[in-house]
Parts: sequence; C-alpha cells; structure tokens
Amino acid sequence: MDERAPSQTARRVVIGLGDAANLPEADELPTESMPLNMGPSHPAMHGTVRMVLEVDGEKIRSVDVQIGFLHRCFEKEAENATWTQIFPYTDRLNYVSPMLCNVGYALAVEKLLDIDGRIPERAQFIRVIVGEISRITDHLTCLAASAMELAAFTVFFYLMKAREWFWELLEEVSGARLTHSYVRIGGVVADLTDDFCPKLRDVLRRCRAAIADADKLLTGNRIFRDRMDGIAIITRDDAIGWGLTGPVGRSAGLDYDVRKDHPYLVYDRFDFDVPVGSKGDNFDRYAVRLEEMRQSMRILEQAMERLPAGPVLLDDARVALPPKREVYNTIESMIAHFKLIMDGIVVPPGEIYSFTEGGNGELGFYIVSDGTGQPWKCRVRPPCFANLAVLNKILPGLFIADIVPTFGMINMIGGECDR
Amino acid sequence: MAGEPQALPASRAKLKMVIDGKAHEFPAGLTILEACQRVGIAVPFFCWHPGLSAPAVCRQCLVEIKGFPKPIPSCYTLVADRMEIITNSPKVLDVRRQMLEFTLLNHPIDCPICDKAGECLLQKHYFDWDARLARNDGSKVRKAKVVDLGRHIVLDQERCILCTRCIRVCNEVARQADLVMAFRGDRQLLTTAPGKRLDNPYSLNTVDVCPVGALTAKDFRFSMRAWELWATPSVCPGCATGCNIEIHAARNRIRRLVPRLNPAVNKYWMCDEGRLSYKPVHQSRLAAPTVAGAPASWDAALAEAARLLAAARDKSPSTLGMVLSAQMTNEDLFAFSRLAGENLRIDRVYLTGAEQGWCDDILVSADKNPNTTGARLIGGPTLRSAADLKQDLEAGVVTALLVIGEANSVGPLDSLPILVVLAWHRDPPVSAASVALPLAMWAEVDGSFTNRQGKVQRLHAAVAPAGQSRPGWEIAVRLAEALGATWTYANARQVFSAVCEKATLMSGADWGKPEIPVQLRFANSRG
Amino acid sequence: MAKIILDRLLEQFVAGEILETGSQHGNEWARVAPANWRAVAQFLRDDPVTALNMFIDLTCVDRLGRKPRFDVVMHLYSVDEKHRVRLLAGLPEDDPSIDSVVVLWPGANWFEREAFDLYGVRFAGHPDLRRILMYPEFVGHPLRKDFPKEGRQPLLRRLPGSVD
Amino acid sequence: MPFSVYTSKLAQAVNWARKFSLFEYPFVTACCGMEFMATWAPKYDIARFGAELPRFSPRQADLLIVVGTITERQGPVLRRIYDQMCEPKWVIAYGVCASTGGFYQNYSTMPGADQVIPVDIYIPGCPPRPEQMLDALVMLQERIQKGEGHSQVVLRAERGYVAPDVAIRPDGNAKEGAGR
Repeated sequence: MDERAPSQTARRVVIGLGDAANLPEADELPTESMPLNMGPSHPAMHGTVRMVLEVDGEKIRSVDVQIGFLHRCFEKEAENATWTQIFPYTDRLNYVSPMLCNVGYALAVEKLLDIDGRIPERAQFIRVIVGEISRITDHLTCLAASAMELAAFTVFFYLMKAREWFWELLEEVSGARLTHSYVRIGGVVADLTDDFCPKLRDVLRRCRAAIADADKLLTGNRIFRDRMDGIAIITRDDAIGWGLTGPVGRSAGLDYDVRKDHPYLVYDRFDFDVPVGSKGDNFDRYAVRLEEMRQSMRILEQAMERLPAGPVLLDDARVALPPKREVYNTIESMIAHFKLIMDGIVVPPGEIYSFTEGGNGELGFYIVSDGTGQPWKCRVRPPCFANLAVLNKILPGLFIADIVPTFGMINMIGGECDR
Repeated sequence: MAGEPQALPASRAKLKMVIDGKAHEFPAGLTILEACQRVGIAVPFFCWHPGLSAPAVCRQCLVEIKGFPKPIPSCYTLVADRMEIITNSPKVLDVRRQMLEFTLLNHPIDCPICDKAGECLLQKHYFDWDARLARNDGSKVRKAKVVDLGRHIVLDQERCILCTRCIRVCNEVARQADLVMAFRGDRQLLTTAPGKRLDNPYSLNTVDVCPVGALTAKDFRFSMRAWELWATPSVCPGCATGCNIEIHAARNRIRRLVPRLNPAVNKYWMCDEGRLSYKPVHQSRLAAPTVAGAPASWDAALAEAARLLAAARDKSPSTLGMVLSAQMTNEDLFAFSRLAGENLRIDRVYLTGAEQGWCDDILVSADKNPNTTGARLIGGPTLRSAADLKQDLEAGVVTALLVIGEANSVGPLDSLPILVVLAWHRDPPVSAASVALPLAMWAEVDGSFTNRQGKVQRLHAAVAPAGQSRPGWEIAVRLAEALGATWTYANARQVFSAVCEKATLMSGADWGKPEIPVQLRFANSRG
Repeated sequence: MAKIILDRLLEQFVAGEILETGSQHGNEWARVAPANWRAVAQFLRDDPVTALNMFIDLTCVDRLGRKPRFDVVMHLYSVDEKHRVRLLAGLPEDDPSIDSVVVLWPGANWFEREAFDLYGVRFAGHPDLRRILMYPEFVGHPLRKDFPKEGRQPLLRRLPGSVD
Repeated sequence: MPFSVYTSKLAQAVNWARKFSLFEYPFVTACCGMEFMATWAPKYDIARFGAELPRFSPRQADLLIVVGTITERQGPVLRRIYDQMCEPKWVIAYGVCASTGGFYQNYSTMPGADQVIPVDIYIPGCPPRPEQMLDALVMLQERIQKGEGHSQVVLRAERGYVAPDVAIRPDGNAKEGAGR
C-alpha cells in the first residue's frame, strides 16, 4: 500500500486480508470506547428501558440498564384501594398475561382470608384454563415481537393472528380483550360461556398449526439461528444467584416451575412437562417458550376434559358479592353489597408471601394487612425485574446487534418490571 | 362508660360470674351488656346507648342466662353474683338473627341514597352477625319519607327502626319531651309530641344517636357521603365549655362537627350552635396580606408591619397597644404576649372576644369564647378589657394598635394612624388597617384551648389554611425576626412547651401524640 | 415443612441475634437483629441443611407509628430443599441503614436499589446505591406512608395556553 | 382572486396526499401497545388506511401515536421526540393514560400526554379496541384534509392566516387554549 504511511506503526497492517484476526494486540486498528445511548424510545426497547452502553466499536464494554420509565406506583395505588379494586391494577402489571396476575393476587388474599381451601373446584379449573391461555398469549407475543425485531415480519403476523383467537375467547368470558379483571377473591366473576370448550379446542388446533409454521420459519432459519445460538449465555449458577425464574431460568438449566414444585390450584392433577434448556443462550429461551406453549395446550385439554360442574364463586356474603337481583330487591343483599364495595372485604391482620408461575417466572405477592378494608402494603415480586437485572452481567462482550434478540428473549414487560 | 374500664374503689363489692365459660369479677350495679364490653365480648344492640337509659326495645342484645327459660336482654339486666351467661350459643345467635330479620323486614332499600350509609349500625350488625340472603322480598310497609321535625332535623319514617334513642336524648339530655312514638305494630311511627316541634338546642344529637338514616341533619344531608369523610379530633370553638369534637372534612372543606366522648366535659353530646360553628371557617376569609388595602407578599407585608410597629415603639411605647382575642389558641396568645413584652415593650394589652350570650346548665356557657381562661392565664393580671380599649381610644391615649383576631367589639379604628391587623375574616378593621395579615383559624392549626374548667385541650389541623393565611404563632415569630429578635420556635409544639414552662396552671398539660386523620370507611362503623 | 430452617437458625444464633420467629399461612419468618443481617443470610445460604441458595425478593415495609419504623424484608428459596423463609429486620426512622447482601447474591442489587429509592433505606456496602424507578431529580421516598399519593415533581410541563 | 383559489386547491391536494400516507411513530410505553400491535396484525390491518408503515425515527414520521402511560420521567423524552418530528405533524393519544392519566393518579404518572405536547385526537379506553384506533385514524384524516391538524393550524398562523378556534384544541374547547 502507501509507502509514505505514517511512521508510528511499526508494521504495515492489511485489514480484511489473511490473518487479521490473530495479529498481535498492538497492531489492531486503534479504537477508543464511546458511550452509546439506547432508548428509552427505541424499536427494540419496548418503549420503557434505557441502556447506556460503553461500546468499543461494535463490542459492548459495559452497560447500565435504566428502568422506571413506566413506574405507575402499583403499591401506592394498592394502599389506597380496597382489596377488590386492586384487580384492575394487577391486570396492568404483566399486561401480556393479565389472568396470571389476577390469579396470583387472588390466591394471596385468599390465603390471608383462610378461604383458600374453600374455593369452588370449578372456579379453580377455570382459573387454570384462563391462566394457561394467558401464558400462551404471553409467549406468543414475546416470540412474535422478537421475531419482528429480527425482521421476520411474517412470523409476527402468524403469531399475532393466533393471539387474536385467544383474545376473542377471553373476551367472550370476561368482556375485555386484554385487561380482563376476571378473577375475584373467592373465585371468578362469571362462568365460562356454554360453547367455550369446543371453541377453545378449535382455537388450539389452529394455534398448533400457527406455532408449527413459526417453528418452521424460525428454528431452521440461518439468519435467526445465527443471532440466537450461543448468544448471551446464562449459567445455572447465575440463574440462582440472580434469582432468575420462568423461561429464562429454565433455559439456563434451573429446573424450577412453581406449578410443578409447589402446585397450587389444581395443577397437581395435570400431566405436563417442564422444558429445560441445556446451554442457556437465546435460542434455548426461544425453544423453551415454544415448548411451554405446547405444554400449556396439553394442560388446557386435560382441564377441559375434567372441568367439573358447580358454582364459580365462593358462597360467603362477607367475601363475594351477592347476586344482582337480590341486591336490587332485598335490603339484606343491598347492605352486603354496600359493605363489600364501600368498606371493602375485611382481611384479618397478617402477612403472606404467595407465589405463582407467571408468564415470566415466579410472580410473588407479599401482602401486609392491618385488618382494614385496604392493604397496608401490597408488594409484587416481579419476575422480569430480576430477569432484566442480569443483562448488566451478560451483555458486556456481546455486539450491539445482540442486544435486540437478547432483550427480546428476556421478555421484559414494563408494567411488571417498573410496576 | 361503655368500652372504657374505670378504676373501681376497692371497697365496692365484686360479684363473681361466668361469661362464655370464663370467670370474671364485676362491681354491682353493672348491666350484663356493660360487663361483656368490659371483658371485650361483643354484643350487638340498637336501642342501648352508653349515655342513655335502657328500655330494651330492640331485643338485639339478647343473651342466655343459666337457669332462665328464655334469652334475656343484656342491656337492662343487672349482673348478679354467680350468674352464668352465654353470649354465643347457637340459640342466642339464632334469636338475634330473627330479631334482626324483623328489623330489616320493613326497612327500605335506601343505602345508595341514605345519609347514614357507611356509618349505619343496622348495616354493621347485619354484616357482622347475619350476612345471609333475605328469606322474603315481599312488599314493605310504606310511611312518610320526608317529615320536617324542626329547625335542623328531617325524619324519614320508613328508615326508622323504632329504637327510641332520639326520644330519650330529648328527654334525658335536652330535658324536653319533643318526640314520641305513635300507633303500634308495623304502623308504629316516630313523630313529634302534640303541639311540639323538635326545636330544643340539642336536637342534632338525635341525628348522632340514630342508628340508621331516619333522622338527618338539614345542614349535612345530601352534601357528602359519610364514608368519604376524614375524621380529625378537635375542640368546639363555640363557647367556653370546650366540647370535644371530631371534625369531619373532605376535599379540604369541613362538612360537619360531631361530639367526641369526654366524660369530664361533654360526655357524648354537644349543642346545635356548636355544630354549626364551623361555618365561619369557610366564609369571607382574609386570603392574602394587604398593605394599605392593596395585596402584598408576606415578606413585604411583614417588613412594613415591623417598620410601623418599631416606629411607634421608638416614638413612645405608651401610645402603642395590642389587642388579643379570647378565640386565639394558647400558643398564639403566648407568642404575641412575648412579642409585646420583649420586642415591642407594650404595656397596654387588651383582651376582646365575642359578646356574652345565652347559657344553660347543660353544656352551653354564656362566654362565647373558647379560650378566655387561657387568655387570662397567659395575659396575666395586667390584661385590660375591651371597655378600657374604648376609653383609651376615645381619650387618644393609644395611637398605634396591633390587633390580633377579630376586633369587631371594639369601635371604629379608622382614626388610628398606625393599625396592624392579623385577621381571620374581612372585617371592618381590615379595611382601615395599614397592614393586614391573614390568620389561620382553629380548624386549620395545631394548638390548644383552655376551657372554663381549666382543662387544656388539643386542636388538630383538619383542613389546610385558607388562602395564604398562617398560624398566629408563626406570624409572631416572623414579626419578631423582622424586629431583630431570633426565636427558635419551629412548630406549635415547641411554643406549647414554652407556655407550659411559663404559665403555672398549664404546667403538666400534655401535647399528646400526633393524630393521623382516618377516613370513616376504614375506621369501622361509628354507629 | 420449613420449620427446620428456624430450628437451625435458633441453634446457630443466640437470642439477641434472632429476635423472634414464627409461622403464618405456611410462611416461616424470622426477625433478625440488623447487625446480624448479612451473617444470618450467609449462614442460611451456605449451611447444607437450609441451603437457601436462591435470592427471591427484598423489600421494605413502612410501619408508621411503630418503633422501629421500617422493616427490611427478604425472601430466600432453596432450589434443592424446595423450602423458603422470610427474614425481617427492623430499622429506626432516623437512620434506616443495614448491610447489603449483594456480595452474597448479585441479584439483590436492583432490589436494594429499589428499597433505597422508594423507602430511603441505605444499604452499607452496596456497589452503586442510586435511584432506580424514580428519576435522580426526585426528592423524597414516595412509598413512605407520609408521602402524599399525588406528590408529583414534574420534570417538564407545557406553558399553559401555549400553541406550540 | 385566482392565486388564492390556486393555493387553496393546491393545499387540498397536498392534504389529500398527506392523509393517505401517514408515517407513524408509535411511542409505545405500556399495555396499550398490546392492542396497538393488534391493529397492525392481520385481523384489523391498519394498512388499509395507508398508515401501516412504522418509522422508528421521529425525523421520518409525521404521526406520533402516544401509546400507553406517560410518567413524569418519560415527559422530557416524549417532548424531545415531538420536537424532532418535521412539520406538519399530528399526535394521537391512544388510551386514557395517554389522554388523562387514567386511573393512575399518583406521584409518578403524568395526567395526560398533552401536559407536554399538543394532541390532535384522544382515544378513550383502557386499552382502546383496535376499531377505535382505526376510527381515530379516520377522524384524523378528515382533520388533515380540512387542514385543522394542530401543527397545520400553527403553520398557517405563522404564515399570517387566521387559525380556526376549533383546531386549537381538538375537543373543540377553544377557550382554554392548548394548555390544560
């Protein structure tokens, strides 16, 4: 090349040819690290996270993940609401799987009330059904969004379509497409519609096909695999130390699923498997979610078979609202209704940490009651808060482009992470 | 009194008895209901009231007594030696439920439009003791919905559960038989006695004791839902009696005053006048400081006030006077007395206040100022009267005046060259003032009143000060600073402890613990 | 089921270090003296019997009116034994500070930052104790009971009546 | 006057072109985003209205859709994004949180995106159904055609034309001006 090159460099460096990779350190092109700001408004940041990166070329030297852009004060609002009024807020915690949050919160309060043993069986089955549907929609959304971020728009459309089918079902049951507030303390607010089960079976059939399509389009896809395989590996020890649960934890080999290890509701009656990853990289997280959807469908089918008849709400005027007809026509039920709405359900003093398997992992509710109609403290242990924190450890050393799939597979949900 | 065990003289005989299988000892003369309450056993009741006699008409407080064939009303049966009482047997609970069912049989479905809803004893007892679906929803007996009983009260006869509490309040507290029952069975009504109206000066107590929403106060009804109110303990500013009250406020406005139990002062009661004494807090208040009639900033107004006062003081202290009001809190009185003595060297300190009024031997006292005792105590013997002030003004002895609180009783002050006014309301003196500073009222500050018995009682701030008004003691501190002094009072409590050090009669008075306002819906039913 | 944890704690630590233990609604809990916070946590993690190796949750409770005012609450889980425990430590109002457990569980980092942000609890030895949910300009600790629910501190507002 | 006629016709033509080629910048923060995805997805297919192309750079977008709760912390970000967009630009507040703060009335959430940027169309709902989004889009298109979009009015006002009151505040409450 140019003979009159500046004399500082001892040897001439030919970039792009031959063994540029194993040149001695001193001979690489001089680079200096620069700060790079991703988000809070960035297509791959889901609008609510900001990453302050220190990059060396394309390589990430260090990262500071900043959250809180969607801090909607779940706890403060909960401390100023009656126990029942909190359900809508739980809907908006993990707004991709609201039913799971509903159920988690309801179980916690029922334990405080010591009525968890008396919840009608049908209600428990319904909770399992709507919960598992929510889990499927959660994973569908996660995969669809990440696929889109990796430019696989077709997959996005396929999976969105599948999600739409489930939402229409949930809308028939609860009246809302997304924010259902369907679960109540003591059961669920309304029974399933008559033709729910046949419809659900049909949807499951179509959904299997959609998932199979997505599977074909992605799993064997070179571009996709190149950005997922071996990227952002999390070890089992990391998972334990960082408190990673759910698909993220399981993909790292941590075999922990609340539904199996601490069965609640009627999960112990169903036969399903817990997929566990081997490498803990992005692809494992993707594969685990794919498999979990199939397992959830198995649970759904068993649940539909064994769905018992009976009431769907606890028959206890101090917990559950009386039927509307009674409320409008008799003073007794009017008073009960009034007391439950205005003063709220009176929960005896106590503390409880109740945990369920949310869409992203262990969804815990730590509730302190002082015996009045509203909680003294209603803390939610958000799984993806812990899951996201680990980014600070695994991102350094990766390339900027790896952030997108990694972040997508962590599946941080703003409402749940920031509360 | 109910619910609060009192130390008993050792001489009184103790009766041994068993309640729900546990042995207890009680003094003679106690009713079974009171005995149960003392040992923390809940027994429901409608007609019984700790401050009234017990007619046992509601049959809600039935208990079983070993050896008696049928359940006995615990509210008027006295305890006896070796008595065995069961309050929670299935039989008792069942009988109570049946009584409750009778009570509810003709009760209108009014909760959504009822003023008492949220603090209703019927709601509470049904929810706590029954909470079962109705067994019939046949048509109910209709009665008059709106009966104007008197100046303050409207009656809904359908809601009335015929407990006769209101009748006994009139008879035993107001000592006027204004109310009676008429007819029998499900046609029985509450109504005014022939030729009478419910116009006694304690009529609003009937609204408090009414366990349901039958008797409602014209002043409060339909103005606010009870469960949204925030309760703050305070003292009535209506007269020198100093009845203990709860301020019920919502959205920064006082909605009503209700009596708070104090066996030594007002028991469970207060007068109608006192209940309406909150009105001035929200009427024609002075919102911002003014200098020569024009609105000014606090700093500017304080500086001007200090300048004027200092000028008057340096010219001739003897012509400078200060007017205190017997409606100020002890803290304000003390702060300004100190200001007058140390910084302004005033020896002419006058005490004004509201005119004397009617009185009775029940609660109302003639002195309509809540804190005359405290003012005399803090002002000391040199305190001059409003009459003296009139004289001195006419004689022209006083040419500069610092007026705190309301000075309506004093004549026109327009002639004064220097007039600094700290006022609650936009009263005449304000328009004539060189400088006027807005003063926070009793419901807006933490402080204390000393009532006619010499009891020091705490006020708690229930609403935010109107406009830019500030507590008197704070203004005094800032005036003192503007006059070059440095006081260390940071809050009303420090001023209070300073008062206690100085005024001997107040020593030993206690500031008490901070009261966090509670919303009624979460404070359980007041009944 | 998790009674064994409390037994181990009580035989390992003296009364002054473990103030109180109990079980409610199937949750075993132990109230620890703040000075022993990290020691107890480390013991529970490393002891083969308890083996509470997984960090689950850490938060704070403001029991306004009680002394000490604050409770720091931590939940631990054992992946192998499948049991868990709740640790509480009371902190005074004037100086709510306690040892950080980030050295034991890196996952505690964000949870402690959150407790600091919302309750003002200071964790000694925390790598970087910054606000996490609220912005740095924010004043006060919003989840304290005496913080007004609508105590907004806007960073930016439009000028009233402005037509941008 | 031929010239003014010519310009007004031209403006109409331009507005017609604008309303069918909206490049949107979805400022997605929260739950509403899930429903907003659905409007892109096959069933509701926003492409039918010529607004299917999301531009994740404000400089290339002319329709800012505020989807979800805006917190005080997010305010400056939102404002900067709006300022980076080229005139004329339009804003849709998608959902009650973006419109009024919804049932989040606390120390962190901002009572409506219009605390920091002007909003053309408010969509109620928590979250709104996709149909509502499409409805709002049509409303906006009409507004654009009439030239009553907020920034259009401002631009015209800058050029010396009179601004119709109704456009100052989309809800027609012109007296208050654009502030709350």
